[in-house]
Amino acid sequence: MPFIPHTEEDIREMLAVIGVDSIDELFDEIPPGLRCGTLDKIPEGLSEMEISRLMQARAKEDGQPLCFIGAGAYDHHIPAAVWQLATRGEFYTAYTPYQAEASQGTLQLLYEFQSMMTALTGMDVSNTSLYDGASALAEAVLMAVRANRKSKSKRILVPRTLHPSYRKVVDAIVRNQQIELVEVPYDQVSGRTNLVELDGFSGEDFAALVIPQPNFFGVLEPVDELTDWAHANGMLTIGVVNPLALAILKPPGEWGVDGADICCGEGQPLGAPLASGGPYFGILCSTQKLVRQMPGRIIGRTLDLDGKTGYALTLQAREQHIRRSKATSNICTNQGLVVTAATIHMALLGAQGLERTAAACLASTQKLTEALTSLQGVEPVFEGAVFHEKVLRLPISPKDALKLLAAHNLLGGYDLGGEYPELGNAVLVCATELRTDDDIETYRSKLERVIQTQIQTPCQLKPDW
Amino acid sequence: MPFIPHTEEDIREMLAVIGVDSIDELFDEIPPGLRCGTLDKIPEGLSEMEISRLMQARAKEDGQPLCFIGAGAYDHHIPAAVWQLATRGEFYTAYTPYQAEASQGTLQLLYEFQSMMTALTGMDVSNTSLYDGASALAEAVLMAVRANRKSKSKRILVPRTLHPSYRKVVDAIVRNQQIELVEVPYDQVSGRTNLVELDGFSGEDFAALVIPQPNFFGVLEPVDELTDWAHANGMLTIGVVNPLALAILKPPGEWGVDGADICCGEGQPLGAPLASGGPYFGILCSTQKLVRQMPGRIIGRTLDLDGKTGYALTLQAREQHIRRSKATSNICTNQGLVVTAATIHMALLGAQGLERTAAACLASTQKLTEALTSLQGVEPVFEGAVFHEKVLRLPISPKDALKLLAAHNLLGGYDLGGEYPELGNAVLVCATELRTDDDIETYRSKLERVIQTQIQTPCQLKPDW
Amino acid sequence: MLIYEQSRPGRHAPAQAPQEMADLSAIPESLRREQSAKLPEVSEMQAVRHYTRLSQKNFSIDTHFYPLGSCTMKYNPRAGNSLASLPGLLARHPHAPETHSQGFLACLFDLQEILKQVTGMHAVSLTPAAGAQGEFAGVAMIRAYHDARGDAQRTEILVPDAAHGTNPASAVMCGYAVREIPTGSDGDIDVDALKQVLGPQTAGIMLTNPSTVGVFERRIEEIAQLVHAAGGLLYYDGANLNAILGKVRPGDMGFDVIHMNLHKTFSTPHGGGGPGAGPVGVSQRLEPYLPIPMVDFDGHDYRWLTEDDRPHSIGRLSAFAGNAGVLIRAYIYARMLGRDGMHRVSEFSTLNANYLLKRLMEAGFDAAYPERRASHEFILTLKRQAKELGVNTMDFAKRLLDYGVHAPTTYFPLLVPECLLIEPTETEAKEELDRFIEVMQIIQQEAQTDPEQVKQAPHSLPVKRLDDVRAARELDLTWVK
Amino acid sequence: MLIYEQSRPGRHAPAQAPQEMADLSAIPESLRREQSAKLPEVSEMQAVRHYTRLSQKNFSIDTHFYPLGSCTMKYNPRAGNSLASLPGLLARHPHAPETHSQGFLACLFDLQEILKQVTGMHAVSLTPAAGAQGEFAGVAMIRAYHDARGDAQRTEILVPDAAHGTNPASAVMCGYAVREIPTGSDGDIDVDALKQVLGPQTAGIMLTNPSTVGVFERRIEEIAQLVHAAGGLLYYDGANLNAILGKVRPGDMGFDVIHMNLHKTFSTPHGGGGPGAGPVGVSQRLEPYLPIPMVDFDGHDYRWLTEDDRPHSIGRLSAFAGNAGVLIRAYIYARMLGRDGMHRVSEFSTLNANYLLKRLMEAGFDAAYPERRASHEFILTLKRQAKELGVNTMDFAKRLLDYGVHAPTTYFPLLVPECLLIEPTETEAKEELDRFIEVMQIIQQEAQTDPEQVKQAPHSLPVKRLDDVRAARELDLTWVK
Ligand SMILES: Cc1ncc(COP(=O)(O)O)c(C=O)c1O
Ligand SMILES: Cc1ncc(COP(=O)(O)O)c(C=O)c1O
Repeated sequence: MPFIPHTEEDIREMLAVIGVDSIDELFDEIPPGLRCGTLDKIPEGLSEMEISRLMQARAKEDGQPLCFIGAGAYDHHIPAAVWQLATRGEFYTAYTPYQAEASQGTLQLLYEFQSMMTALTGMDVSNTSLYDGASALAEAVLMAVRANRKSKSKRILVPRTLHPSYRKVVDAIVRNQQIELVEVPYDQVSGRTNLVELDGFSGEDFAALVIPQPNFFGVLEPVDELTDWAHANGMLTIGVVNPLALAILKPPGEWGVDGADICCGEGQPLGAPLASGGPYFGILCSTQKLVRQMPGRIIGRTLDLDGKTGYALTLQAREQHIRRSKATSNICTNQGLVVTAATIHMALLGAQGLERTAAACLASTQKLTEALTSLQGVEPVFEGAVFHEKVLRLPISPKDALKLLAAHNLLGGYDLGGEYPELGNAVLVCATELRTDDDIETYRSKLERVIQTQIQTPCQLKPDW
Repeated sequence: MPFIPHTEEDIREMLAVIGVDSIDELFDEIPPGLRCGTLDKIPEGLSEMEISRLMQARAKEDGQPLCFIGAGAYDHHIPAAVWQLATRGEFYTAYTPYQAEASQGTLQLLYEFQSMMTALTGMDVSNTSLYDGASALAEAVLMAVRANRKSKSKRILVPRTLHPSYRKVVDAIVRNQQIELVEVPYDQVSGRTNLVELDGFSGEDFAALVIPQPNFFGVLEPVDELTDWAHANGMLTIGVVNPLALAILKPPGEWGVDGADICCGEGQPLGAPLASGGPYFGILCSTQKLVRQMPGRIIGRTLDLDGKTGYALTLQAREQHIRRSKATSNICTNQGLVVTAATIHMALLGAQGLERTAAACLASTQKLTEALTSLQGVEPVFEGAVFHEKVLRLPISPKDALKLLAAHNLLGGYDLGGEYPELGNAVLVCATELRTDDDIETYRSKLERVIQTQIQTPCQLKPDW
Repeated sequence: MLIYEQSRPGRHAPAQAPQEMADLSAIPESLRREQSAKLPEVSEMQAVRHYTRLSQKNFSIDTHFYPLGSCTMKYNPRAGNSLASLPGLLARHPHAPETHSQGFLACLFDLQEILKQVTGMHAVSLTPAAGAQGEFAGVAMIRAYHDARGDAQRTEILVPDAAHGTNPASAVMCGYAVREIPTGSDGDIDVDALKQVLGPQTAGIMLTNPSTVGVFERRIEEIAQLVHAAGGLLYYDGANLNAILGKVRPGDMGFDVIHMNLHKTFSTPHGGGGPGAGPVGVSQRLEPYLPIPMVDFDGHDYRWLTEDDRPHSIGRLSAFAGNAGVLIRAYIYARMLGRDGMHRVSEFSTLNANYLLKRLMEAGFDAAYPERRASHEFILTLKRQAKELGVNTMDFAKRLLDYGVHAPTTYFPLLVPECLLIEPTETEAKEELDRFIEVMQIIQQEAQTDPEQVKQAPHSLPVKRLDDVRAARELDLTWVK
Repeated sequence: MLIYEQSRPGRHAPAQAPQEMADLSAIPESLRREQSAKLPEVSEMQAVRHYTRLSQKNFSIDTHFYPLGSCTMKYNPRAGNSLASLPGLLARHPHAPETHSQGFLACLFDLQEILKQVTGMHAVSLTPAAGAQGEFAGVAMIRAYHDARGDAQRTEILVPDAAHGTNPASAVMCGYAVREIPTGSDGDIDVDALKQVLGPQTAGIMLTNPSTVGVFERRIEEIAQLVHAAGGLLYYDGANLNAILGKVRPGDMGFDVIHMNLHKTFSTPHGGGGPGAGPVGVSQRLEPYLPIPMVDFDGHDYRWLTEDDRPHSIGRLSAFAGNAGVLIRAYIYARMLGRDGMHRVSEFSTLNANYLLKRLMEAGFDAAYPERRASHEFILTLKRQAKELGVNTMDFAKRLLDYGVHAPTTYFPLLVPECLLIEPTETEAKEELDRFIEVMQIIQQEAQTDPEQVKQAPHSLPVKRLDDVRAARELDLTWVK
């Protein structure tokens, strides 16, 4: 019986103590008619050897294509130490640290995490994670609506340059509370949020303005202007940031005159592998003023009976297990293990390591842009400075191009046709520090052939080189 | 400076304390003429990202061929827990447990290992490893020569059925002490050591008889008869065993009337991955009488000042760090980490798990034999019962066959032509519990084609299917 | 010592970063950071040593008995981590095309099917990232259902007073008002009280069965009928699925929607606070509203179901597809269990709980519901000890830590005073249970003879009892030099 | 508690074994086992919990400062383990053909080349499994060399009295008599004494430089000349290579043969006792005798060199090619260091040692060789403390454990009474050294004011001081029920 330690003798003794004849008798409070039979359609159990074989085959099936997609998930070097340590049983198999004295390892680590996140974002306080970047933004929006006492509207300004999935997730989560997201258009030349059009909303009642940095196109937004505009108009500002980019970019706490009020983002670039999109973790930081509006776990440093330093969950009165229907959020389980990894990751890289990584990404994307735009008909779509990724226009349909590239085990980027049809044949490409010059040349030469072939014989189904 | 924690300030302060101006000055006792310059031919340092890329490429280069080779190293299922636990920093980065109180983890584990090995072998005592199976046999031979007071000859009887590399290693190690290995032939029908020819050595002075079980051909030796014969002739017996096979085979401690005196073997099947041949570990067990002749570390259970149980290195007076030139061996560092893994492996599998694994190997090899001998011209060479592997005769040159199979990413076995030319076109094949029916069918069908092609157009260099 | 306290200006772990600093001039000055972020500056070894030692300060399943009620702290098979970390799985980009995702999608699809089987639901979406997000999704679907029917008057979700805090909080996140239903003295819901509050304003009820008081709700069929008759839907909080896996299925009990906590029942690790996975299953009428993405299989290929396929979906809950790595671990566990293993989970977790309950009662402890069978967990109340000896549940809990046992859940559910919610799980051996009983008896003894010993506990942990009040009053949330 | 004490008949971890027991009838009854081996019968979780908890009872580099002299306990980069465990490397069978081994062989070949560079030797064989096997191989080559020249009278190997125990033991394993050379009061070898024993019976001398007393042998050139003039060869015990990496090369000092401890200098982990790797390097005249296999590269392909290529080889030392996985780890480390990193190893290990020595002397401790530079390690003698306070080196060592510092090497080398051989290594930060100094001072204080506290140490470890005598006298080497 895998994972069951009971011997026949144990079972006999235990049943005797309880005073029943069989294990089945223990289920006698379940109305007999409801008892289910065997679970026939579930396959029989596999040994570890068998499941290993199966999973190895499946993992192999998906290949390991050379990847130039970013679009919210980025392929970075993760020090070997990070997950070797994070998966130590004591971290990996502990619960949420409800018994502080028996969880000082996790608690101190989380306090360090909070310190690192506030250092990176320039904000006052940090929680210890939400599910992911998108759901973190949803919580930030709810927080802003609660916190902005001046606003009555339950409306939020959201730039169209924000990651489309984030817009969808936020909408799915907040619309049940009658919160409305209002789209702010972008400038077709720079790829930035259009300040002029934004100004059209001046004087209207919005609880907050969302500011992505970089935005979904990789383009850097004019965060100072946006922040100051929002504040001038009685709105809170919510930064949506890439924490790795913050190693070199102005932190939200310093945006504009007063800094952002809330900042959130996807923690994945800090030590989480791509892994099909999760588990990652959502970052949420804010000003001290808003700390009691924060959702999620927060760790405080305190003293024990002997006056020795220790760490514990704090401000629990915000949380569902104490406050129930009046809690700041329903979140309970968060992304603790990934946060553990991220904390170790940041300790290992330090500010310098993150800066170098960010700068290397910048350089890679620049090289990639140069290599690809050297091809006839491939050109950058926007002028603005970028981080991590770049929008390029192709001379052929991105859908076909990406498909043909994939057939050659290369993932060429994210097709913007679905979400941003106004951009024409646009594709979002990304090269992190892991992509070498050789990799970039591989992409260039494959794309060259794909374009040639497609222009000569468009829509050919099976390329024959 | 990778791995160097010193800041500029640290260096300055430390030099000032020492009273020198530069680090270089600390090397001033080295005669200047001897100081070497830069190490130009060594490449520049790589970051972890770069070395990861290099090693990934190299690991990939070697493919992961479907493997039917055994010949001393066997591909078994290793529970995921085994190496996750063994590579925990506290096991992985500890030294030999010289400070017992600070090493109770390793010491208790090693005591458990000794208990498991004696349980498996039926011997009284076990050390905590030698380098590998072959060097363990060399130490066993040295031990026998020291221990057999009746024998003056420094001669050892070694069957030709013993792994050829073991014979070479033992010779390389013991010949410097003028110990002579005398070969015992085998029976060409059964594949076992020839008892009649062995009897020819009756009455001669030998310190010990080596008994492999199973032997290099996979064939099971008549261990009872061999043991009794040796004892009757004043020799000690040294079993060379596969510890996994011992889950189902009679343990050396029960061979013949009195049991073997020493037993050694390769520990690899107990949780060590193939990994190009190492690190594995050598097993060495003996009767209680011989314990003071044992080489290597031995752990004893003892008490602390409060009378509490604890564990410590014991009988250190046998060892080089105490006894120097009079030690039982020069061994110091052994294979501790692999022993750690093996202990966890045995705890997880238990006797039943090892028995099932051994039985499954038996079944796989039988299936493989049946599948391959269904091909025209492929036939078993020996009659004897086998474990783990089987000698087959091919209708074509094994060298060519194996090469062509390898070109199809299948390793078809070990070519016996080099070491046992008398066997003709013989190849040693192995299928562990990890080889499925599909794998075996793959082998059969590929071999079928190879044979067909070779018989039609022998020695063709590039097969064209 | 904090990692920050080991930091020295200019110290690094340079093997972990690109060897050179590339040019930043492409970024306008005004958008750049002026000062480096204050992250710790330590060597690689310092980081490794620090976090290794920190880890040793945790209790965990891999080191301690952890009978934390409602949390299902059972063994997390180590193969889950190894196999979910296969290079092919770790390297897969979430936007990889379906041509390069068949292996991964096959796992998700199979998992959907398995979860349908064990819950008796019609369809499953895996995407919620944890139990609470599953609850949100479930209640949002209830809302979508009523909305689609134009049934706008249903503004209330009913929740038993014993319910987990996420239940009311999730209902509120979906824009509902919450009304509590009392629990009867036998542990079952007070059906009369329920009847009184059911009405046209009832959108649904959130239950868990066995309930969070650790007993099976015997009148579940009647409750289902009542709620349905009132036009409401039934939500099943599947955090307690461990208790009934293979024994009774929420779908068969009449539930319309359920979330599961894979990080409990399907034994993916908790990681000191997550990640989890909270798939939702629904009856046929709620299927159109399931959150996306989901995975479909046409007999040849696996593919994502998205907005286009599911226009009525409540939408997306995460940027990609939830906690994929957790789903993979759960899938591995489910396949290792297989059909028979599913039954064993509930059988042995129930056996352990009932044995422990019986022996603790024999030892003189008071059960909250002494007449009832325990499910996979049960409640003791230390009301008597608190009153007679001045030693309360918190004290017992802290003293357990000294004996190397993680405390059970304390003071939850709220309706039982001075309670301990104890869930041994099926993976603990009888000896471990016996030791727990022994330790509880020792502490009871200590409470009588040396109460201060208990009230000052723990004594042998890295810290003594911590001052929570101070933590909240003198907020110290980040390191400042 | 032993794992055996958690064992119960019939308990298993069945996920780890084939689900069924296959037929054994192919094996004759007489060769079969009658009773199952007495291995522990535990659940998977019990095993995981047991060994996780056991591990926590160890000091290790990842948890503690570990200044164990001669053992070079420095940081073991974690990438070594991850990369050596890549599936392609772990799955490679040792008999895989060269067509399927080019990646692996390239690593070994590169490593051979790097080791040649840093040692200044002409050729390298990687196959010895640890330092002692390297020594054996080295001395066996010396023997093969003399034998090949028909020089049969050379029966003696010279070894300094300070030498590591493996040196004389290895010489004896090669059939040599061992003669000890005394060390002078300045820590260098007594060259006059050496001159007196050199002669036609001298096969060679085994040295390590810096020597095991932690100083550089200044007259090494003269010694080399003397030994060579007498017809002997010079063996270099490379366990101390950490001290001189990139600074001075054994080949340039006149050594004919050297072994290296990759598990020290090249930072592969010690694993609680191994595995190691002890490659040997030789000058041109010994090249034919190198142990096999070795790796060759013709500009296109890598291939094994075996008996056929190297008929004069001393032969094979292991069934395959030594501890391949350790070699891979060492290779990874060497490539991460690169040429400049090699220099830094010796520079900072020497800086740390000299700093520590100086500060400890200032704090009143006695250096064994106060006039000398420390190399990467140095010796204190506590003779004075032992005489005046009755607190000896063992007591200091055990008390250090209480302060979370692993004890330095004690009572080695034998010639210095009450000695501590202290090797901080280059990967420890100054703060860690400062803390060691502080702790040493505290213990010195305790030795004066409360000697029993020190003599009874340790107090805070899983066990108190263990009775070694009892362990050896009342042998208890295996668990018996
Ligand atoms: C009964 C019950 N419901 C819901 C939850 C919430 O699940 P999660 O923590 O995954 O959000 C939990 C667990 O904490 C629970 O025990
Ligand atoms: C100086 C010296 N020589 C030789 C050895 C022997 O090396 P090994 O333990 O790898 O056999 C050691 C290490 O123990 C050593 O310190």
